[in-house]
Amino acid sequence: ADVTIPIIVKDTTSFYWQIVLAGARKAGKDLGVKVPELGAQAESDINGQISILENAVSGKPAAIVISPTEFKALGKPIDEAAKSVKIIGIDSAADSKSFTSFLTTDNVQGGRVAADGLAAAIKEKYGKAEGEVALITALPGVGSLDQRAKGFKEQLAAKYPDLKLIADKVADGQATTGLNITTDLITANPNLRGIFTSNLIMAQGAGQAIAENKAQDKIKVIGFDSDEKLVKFLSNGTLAGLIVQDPYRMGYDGIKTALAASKGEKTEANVDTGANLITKANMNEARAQELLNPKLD
Amino acid sequence: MSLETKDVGPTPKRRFNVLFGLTLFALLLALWLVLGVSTDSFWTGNNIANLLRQGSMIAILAIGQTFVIITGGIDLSVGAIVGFTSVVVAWLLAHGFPVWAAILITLGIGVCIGLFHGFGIVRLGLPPFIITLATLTSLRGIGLLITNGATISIDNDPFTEFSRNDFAGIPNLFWMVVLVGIPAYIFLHHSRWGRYLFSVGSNAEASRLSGVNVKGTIYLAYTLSAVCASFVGLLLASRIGIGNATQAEGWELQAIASSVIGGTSLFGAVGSIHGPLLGAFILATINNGANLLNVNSFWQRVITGVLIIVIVYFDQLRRRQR
Amino acid sequence: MSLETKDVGPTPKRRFNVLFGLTLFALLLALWLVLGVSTDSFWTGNNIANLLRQGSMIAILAIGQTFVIITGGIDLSVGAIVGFTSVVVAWLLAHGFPVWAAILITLGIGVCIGLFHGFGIVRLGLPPFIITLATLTSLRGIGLLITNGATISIDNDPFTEFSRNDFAGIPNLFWMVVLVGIPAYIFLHHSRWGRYLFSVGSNAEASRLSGVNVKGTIYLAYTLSAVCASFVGLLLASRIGIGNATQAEGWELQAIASSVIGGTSLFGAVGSIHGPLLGAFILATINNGANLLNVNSFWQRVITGVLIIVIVYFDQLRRRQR
Amino acid sequence: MTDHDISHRSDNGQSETISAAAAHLPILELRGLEKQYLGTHALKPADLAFKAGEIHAIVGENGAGKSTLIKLLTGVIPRTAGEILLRGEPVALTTPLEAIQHGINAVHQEVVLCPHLTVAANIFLGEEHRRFGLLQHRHMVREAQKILDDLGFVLPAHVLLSDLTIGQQQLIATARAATRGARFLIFDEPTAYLTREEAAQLFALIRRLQKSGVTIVYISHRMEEVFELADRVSILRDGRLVGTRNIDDTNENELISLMINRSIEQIYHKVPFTFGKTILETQALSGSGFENISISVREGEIVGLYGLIGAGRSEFVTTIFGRHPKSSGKIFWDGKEVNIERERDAIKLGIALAPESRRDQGLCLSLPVSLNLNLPIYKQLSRNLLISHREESRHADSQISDLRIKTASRSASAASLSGGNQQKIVIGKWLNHGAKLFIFDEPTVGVDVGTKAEIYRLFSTLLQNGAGIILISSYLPEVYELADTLHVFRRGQMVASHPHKTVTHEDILTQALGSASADTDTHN
Ligand SMILES: Nc1ncnc2c1ncn2[C@@H]1O[C@H](COP(=O)(O)OP(=O)(O)OP(=O)(O)O)[C@@H](O)[C@H]1O
Ligand SMILES: Nc1ncnc2c1ncn2[C@@H]1O[C@H](COP(=O)(O)OP(=O)(O)OP(=O)(O)O)[C@@H](O)[C@H]1O
Ligand SMILES: O[C@H]1[C@H](O)[C@@H](O)OC[C@H]1O
Ligand SMILES: [Mg+2]
Ligand SMILES: [Mg+2]
Repeated sequence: ADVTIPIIVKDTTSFYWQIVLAGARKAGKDLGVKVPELGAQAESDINGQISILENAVSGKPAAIVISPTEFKALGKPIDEAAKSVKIIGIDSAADSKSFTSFLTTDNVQGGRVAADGLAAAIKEKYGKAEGEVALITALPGVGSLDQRAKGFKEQLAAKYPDLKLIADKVADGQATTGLNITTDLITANPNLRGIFTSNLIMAQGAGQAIAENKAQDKIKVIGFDSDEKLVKFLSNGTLAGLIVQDPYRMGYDGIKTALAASKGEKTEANVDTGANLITKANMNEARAQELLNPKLD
Repeated sequence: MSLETKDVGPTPKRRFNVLFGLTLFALLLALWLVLGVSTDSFWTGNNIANLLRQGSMIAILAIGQTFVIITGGIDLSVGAIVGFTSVVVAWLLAHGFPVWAAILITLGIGVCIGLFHGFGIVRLGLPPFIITLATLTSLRGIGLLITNGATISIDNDPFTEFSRNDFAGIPNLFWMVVLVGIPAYIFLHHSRWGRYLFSVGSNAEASRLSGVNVKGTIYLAYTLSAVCASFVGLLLASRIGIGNATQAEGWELQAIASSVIGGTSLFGAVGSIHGPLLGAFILATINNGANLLNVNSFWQRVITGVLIIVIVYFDQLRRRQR
Repeated sequence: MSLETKDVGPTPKRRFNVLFGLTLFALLLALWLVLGVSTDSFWTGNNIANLLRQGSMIAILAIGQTFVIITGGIDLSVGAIVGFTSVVVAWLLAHGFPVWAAILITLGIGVCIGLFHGFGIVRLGLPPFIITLATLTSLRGIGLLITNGATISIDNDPFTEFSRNDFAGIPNLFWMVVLVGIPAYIFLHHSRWGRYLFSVGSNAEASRLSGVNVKGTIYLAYTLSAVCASFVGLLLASRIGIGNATQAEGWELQAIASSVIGGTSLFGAVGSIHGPLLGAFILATINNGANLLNVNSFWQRVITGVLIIVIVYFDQLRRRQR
Repeated sequence: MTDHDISHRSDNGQSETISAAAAHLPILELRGLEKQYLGTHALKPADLAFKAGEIHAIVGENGAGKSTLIKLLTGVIPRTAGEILLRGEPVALTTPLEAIQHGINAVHQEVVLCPHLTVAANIFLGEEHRRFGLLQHRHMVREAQKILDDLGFVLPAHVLLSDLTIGQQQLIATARAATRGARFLIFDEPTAYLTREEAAQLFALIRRLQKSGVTIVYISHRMEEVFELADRVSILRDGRLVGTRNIDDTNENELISLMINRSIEQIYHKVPFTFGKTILETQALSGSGFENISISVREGEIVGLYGLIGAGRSEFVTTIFGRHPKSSGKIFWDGKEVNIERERDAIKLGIALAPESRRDQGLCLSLPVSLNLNLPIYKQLSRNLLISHREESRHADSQISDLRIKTASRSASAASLSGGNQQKIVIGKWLNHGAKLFIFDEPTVGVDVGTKAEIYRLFSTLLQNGAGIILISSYLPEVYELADTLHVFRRGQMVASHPHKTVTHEDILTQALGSASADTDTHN
């Protein structure tokens, strides 16, 4: 393949981004495009992603697909890069007008959906959407996590005034820390009814804590994103719900759109790839299964 | 730099160690009392169990790390070993190995990593900092390659329940600290190899000329550290029910900090087993307490830093006043 | 531990240092040649500019770190200082301070942090590892409190463009390495205080007996390191256009690794300025090359680890063969 | 070097030669000076006046408090009580820098310089020459070389200090102290690591310094040095000043009995034994630093190795001990050829080595006395893999009392012991190892006369039990009196061998020096 379209994700070491890369890889195969898979080693490494973008540009590719790790910080570098190459954004936005096309989840909206899901689960158990809830964020300073927290809090304030956010915890990206925080939350707040963990690894830790404390009846947990383990937690009731995006499609369509753009074809400027609430009730539907078990190769 | 060494004074070392251990223990008790007064939930059986669980893994890492630090070295790879071995055991279980075999193989891999470190230091002449930094980097990479950046779930219930369960009312995880701590104590203070760790850390050349197997001692120290780390990898896999190569990031610093808070000197030849244990549980208590008090997560970091300074400062004071 | 010191052999230090520097430089050139042959894009002006930019910040940190390591200490806080000062300068600019004032205040804060480290080591008697680990933790916390866990945008275009621009065809960021490196070289090798860094690291007691201001020397080393780190904080803020307290995580280890790869001994009293610079650019080249070659990022980690071992091993060999 | 040269760098400009009258006023006076460590009363209240321009010797057993006194005078450690008057004015002397500024300098007992710096950098440490704020590297090396040449020390100024032997480092320390414009200069056992030749250079230097008006305090365990150099001598015992004598009014026996409160009839204790079978033999052994050495050691025999610094004796014995590889030649043990690849092989055969540098090779300074004494025998002390703490303590205690090691307790760190007592540990740790061949490399460095006599008596006990001894010493009388067979080394070669006392000191010196430089030494 002569055409090269690199894809730059935020953090190659997480499952979510591996799904995005799998989609991109498939598109590369289908379309006969070479797709270097790039990304920093942590979502908080802004400087790392800028460097990777710079390196990618100097390889003179046909186009670049990128998921900006920070809204503001990636703006200028993307503007700069767009001077020589077409840029397609996926997953998250950046402070730049230079994107040829955008396929993103609205993370603020994702947070709102999580609030809805949590409220519904609490209502189902306790009869009313009221009581104490908590929020656990994996890492500080990560744009999309901040946006989810923002959407979640806004929605609580706007639609569920009886759900009281009693703890807003930020961890260090480790499942064990999420686990420890959750056990401590349970200990310190006997009336806790719900937790929103806004990414995969925190949901792993929180799920484990719920299982350890056998608290799934009392405390409803909504996670974000999914993997095998979380799906199991969902099916055995440890987790009340998962907000799931469509990373495979972002990767696939990202490359597809980029190829089209590089050929000068017209592409859609904005595509919302959606964030869906999946619970035990709807997890066996075909679309849900597709999202929960993306085919990786 | 001899700035620190000049504090090494004439008072009997053993007695001092015990005293020092005691006062760190007093500090830990003081923390516990304050938390007991200021929260309702601290002194509940449940929370104490949580606390013991939360400190256990770092405590075991800190014991292993202490062996290495006593020889004057450092092991930066322990966090990476934990993540890596969690992947290894998950992979083995997923591929149908029986639990006992998976555990033995994983510990065996720990032994190999430790031997490799010894090899790098003794044969290749690399500084411990460099060789363990290199394995840190590489092991995370290999772990990620095995999982392809994702996680491997563990479906073996006895395995995953182990870390959740209690024995005689005390969490299994804490029993594991006891299981490691007691032999470690006997080894360090009552075996000749323990003496050799100290002598190598104090003066490798003098030790060699006294017939101490210096190279063997270094191999031993790093192997013990790596085995402790892979044991923690097993516990972590059991606790979070997955194998994931990026877990336990930064735990090496926590382990080293626990050890140093517990009185181990980074210049070598000074250290104990109870010290690192106390250090690890002091750190765990700070986090647990801050969570119970619902301290803002950012303040929690600030406070942790300040408390580390205060605790170590008071210990330095006592040491000097002896 | 004296395992390493026994390698200190009979050849005059200066000559050796230059030789060692040269061969590391040869290694860097070799890497560049290999990459030039195996990729089309390596030897493009654009890529070289990228490479220079990418290595610059760690290079400056490594210089500061080297001062500290020469005294036999360590500074774990530099990554945190970078993140923290990026927040400080962003906050100052957002609150209408002129650029020059914001820069001076930020560097001033660096001075204060360094002095605090000196104070902790000299007055409170804390081990360098502990005091700088504590500030690492606390500074991240304070930075997060200032930004409330988010980021502060910087709207000052001249400020943010600085790190993107070139002067005489060479990226400004690299000019900053020159700006720091030359005075650092003169300071370390041609000033009295530079000499004292070595003497304190070699034998603090002997230095004291010779009337060297040992405490002042330690204050100085940590202050220089912290100032270098806050300078990098300014550069980072300029490069990413925001202030964010969680940036530069793990850069302390990269800085230390660069320094050690460049021949600095963690036992003190051995080090140079060119060594850490070469170390930093070797690490940057490995990353840049792996990206250009489209090496899977997991393999990249594995390879980085292996290359660190190989590079340092060959240098050890040469040292011994001298 | 002229007198003027020595004082030209005087900071306070007091380079005028002191008149004969002034020479008898006290320059430095101690009143009730006292030092108490936790657990040790190192110096009990002492009154002492040093006269300007005199050479004042201080003698005393190991641990008597000599170095402590010196450390108090140079601001290295704070005093517990008492006053120090400099030219009648009380001075604080709380930091070394302050002492230096008052013109008080010292060459401390254990070499305290910076091994990673060059000789020149060490000489000028703290007083670097600068121009426009920048170090004048070349100038300093040249100056340092000039200083060394002027002093008659044949040493390079541009090499790293760590490249020099301990003795050479000691000379550097001396050169450094001598060039600092000192008015008051203290030498704490400066000849412990020096060969006779170097000692002679040092004595010449001390005399020149005295002539230029410098007051000198000289500490030594070697009585003949005291009588050769000193004007007056003070005696310390157990931290107490027991007397000061004019050198002309006293004699060796009086000093020794004041020091140790009993008299020693005979220092060199030599009982002739009949030699048994050969324990160790080397045939044409070569290695780095020595060539073609053939010696043999029999049961009951002391084989002495004499030579100058760098003669290769230490390299030779450490090679036998497995520390360095041999390049050719053979080693026989008990008549059988053996291959000693590492120290443990040698120890297993039954070889014990007390190395020459106690700091670098002999001791784990930061660890307890007990651990140091037991280090080679932990295997014997272990039962079922565990150490018997009772045995460990018992062994340590018996060594401490047998060798009269002066220590607060067996768990005190080795660093807290006086130099001579540290040396006793280096020897003591091998005594119960059951070795057949003992190699003592400079065993009596820094050891007081009483202890020396004990060590020599110990040799007899070892020999009586059927062991053999290789004794390396740069102190000729020692090897001369004790060795049954004396081998002379020069530049890595064995140049002569003599049975007990069959030649004169002068013959041996001539052989060790090679004819060319022989007279430079013997003129003393
Ligand atoms: N830092 C210290 N802490 C405790 N005790 C000490 C310390 N330094 C020295 N001592 C003790 O003080 C006493 C006097 O020691 P000092 O070094 O002055 O002896 P010395 O006369 O110089 O002996 P030597 O001839 O062996 O050098 C000894 O008993 C020694 O153990
Ligand atoms: N002036 C010197 N500079 C550097 N190295 C030296 C010098 N003199 C001797 N050496 C080293 O010392 C080695 C031999 O010294 P060794 O210690 O074996 O001699 P020795 O006879 O035991 O003398 P000493 O009495 O000093 O112990 C030589 O191989 C050489 O490497
Ligand atoms: O959508 C992705 C998000 O941008 C990232 O921060 O974490 C993983 C995914 O949830
Ligand atoms: Mg002494
Ligand atoms: Mg010798």
